[in-house]
Amino acid sequence: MQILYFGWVRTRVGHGKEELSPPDDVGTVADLIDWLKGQGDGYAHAFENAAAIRAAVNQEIAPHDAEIADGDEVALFPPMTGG
Amino acid sequence: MQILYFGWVRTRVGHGKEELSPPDDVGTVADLIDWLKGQGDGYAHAFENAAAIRAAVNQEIAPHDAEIADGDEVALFPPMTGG
Amino acid sequence: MIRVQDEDFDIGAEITRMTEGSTEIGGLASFVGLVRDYAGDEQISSMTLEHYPGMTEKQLERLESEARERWDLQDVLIIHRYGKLYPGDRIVLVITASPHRQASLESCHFLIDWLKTKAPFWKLEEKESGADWVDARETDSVAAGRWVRVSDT
Amino acid sequence: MIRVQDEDFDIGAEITRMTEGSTEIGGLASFVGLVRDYAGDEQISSMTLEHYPGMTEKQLERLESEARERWDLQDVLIIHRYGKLYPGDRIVLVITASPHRQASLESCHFLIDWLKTKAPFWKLEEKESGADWVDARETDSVAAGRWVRVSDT
Repeated sequence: MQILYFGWVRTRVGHGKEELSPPDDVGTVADLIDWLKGQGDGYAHAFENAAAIRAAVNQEIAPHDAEIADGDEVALFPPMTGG
Repeated sequence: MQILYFGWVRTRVGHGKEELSPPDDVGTVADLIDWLKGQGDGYAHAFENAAAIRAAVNQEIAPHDAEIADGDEVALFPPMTGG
Repeated sequence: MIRVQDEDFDIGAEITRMTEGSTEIGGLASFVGLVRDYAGDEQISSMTLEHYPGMTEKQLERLESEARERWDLQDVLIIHRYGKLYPGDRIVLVITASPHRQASLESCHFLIDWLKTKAPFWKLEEKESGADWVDARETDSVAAGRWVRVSDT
Repeated sequence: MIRVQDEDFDIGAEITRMTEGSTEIGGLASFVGLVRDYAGDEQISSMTLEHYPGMTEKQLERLESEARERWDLQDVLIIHRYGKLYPGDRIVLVITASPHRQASLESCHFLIDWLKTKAPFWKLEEKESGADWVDARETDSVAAGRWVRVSDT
């Protein structure tokens, strides 16, 4: 699964992109955030408040209960500030 | 009294500006419109529907009951269509 | 600043002049009105804008003051042309600059809505069937009325 | 049309390109967002815009389609820059052209409001006290929410 980070999620995690294979019981965006939280200090800091995290699955905005699967591109980021 | 006409009021009256001395009992814009109506065919046509006429006294929008006096600049015109 | 003129204007140059050197403008909104080539079902060949010299300038200045009073604006530009114009020609330009985008967008919208009913211009359209004065539209009065504040009524 | 680029843009040239030769546009509205030199009480020296290549283009195209569906528009242009910008620099340009002024004004306002919350950009401000990511503002969500149609909820 290709995972991308933007904004302060990226700076806390320490990089913008990685290929990860979460365990089988990670079936939704919420599961992924929860699992990532345990991947190290940077991750713990980035994902300490799951409600502050927005997600896109295959470049479409997705809610936390959206299902994700191997081969998906999942992006995690703070609320967007365009314009 | 300097009187100005614009838009279709001007084209019906036949000219855009004139110096007139209405009788003493013409004390408001409404009186003036009523008096002008009797000044000829073009005037009668221009002022046949007094409610359609807008006015400015000394270059300020004025209601029909606004008072007017000698020396004023009074303009009569259809609703404005700026922009 | 307001300008009443028969010459055309250059939108890019006006925006550049307004923003150049400024580091405090956050949003700049603009509106340009152009002459269309049809009115209802009829082709129009030209549009002549008549205005009330003297009063026009006063009214536009009043509109600018009103906008500056209602919104936090760094700059306002209103240019309104008069004379004979042809389809595709620019008629009017409104630009508003503010630290905040909502203030620039709203004040620009306000100014163009009020210009429609409060600027002493009258439009004569030349069509195949002859020349016709453009009637004021009810929808323009409604649009202008949206900006009347309760305290003003 | 949408463009995502690091280079600056020329507003006058874009407006000219959009209106040239057209005799059917009645109103053209535009909005330019610029980098201000302060954030709260602090001076900012630069702002870096990060974005999500691929998704950004898709989202902007979606916004353009949404605007064209809601309003009668002849043309839409959205340019959004990314990369390191300085106070006074242009960030974003929205232009909408329509036969009708209300359609151009409303759609331009709509697009810039939705860009704020739906375009995948994040802003890093460099200040004396260090670099800070700009937080999404509640007022931007409220502004964007005004355009949600009852049928969408």
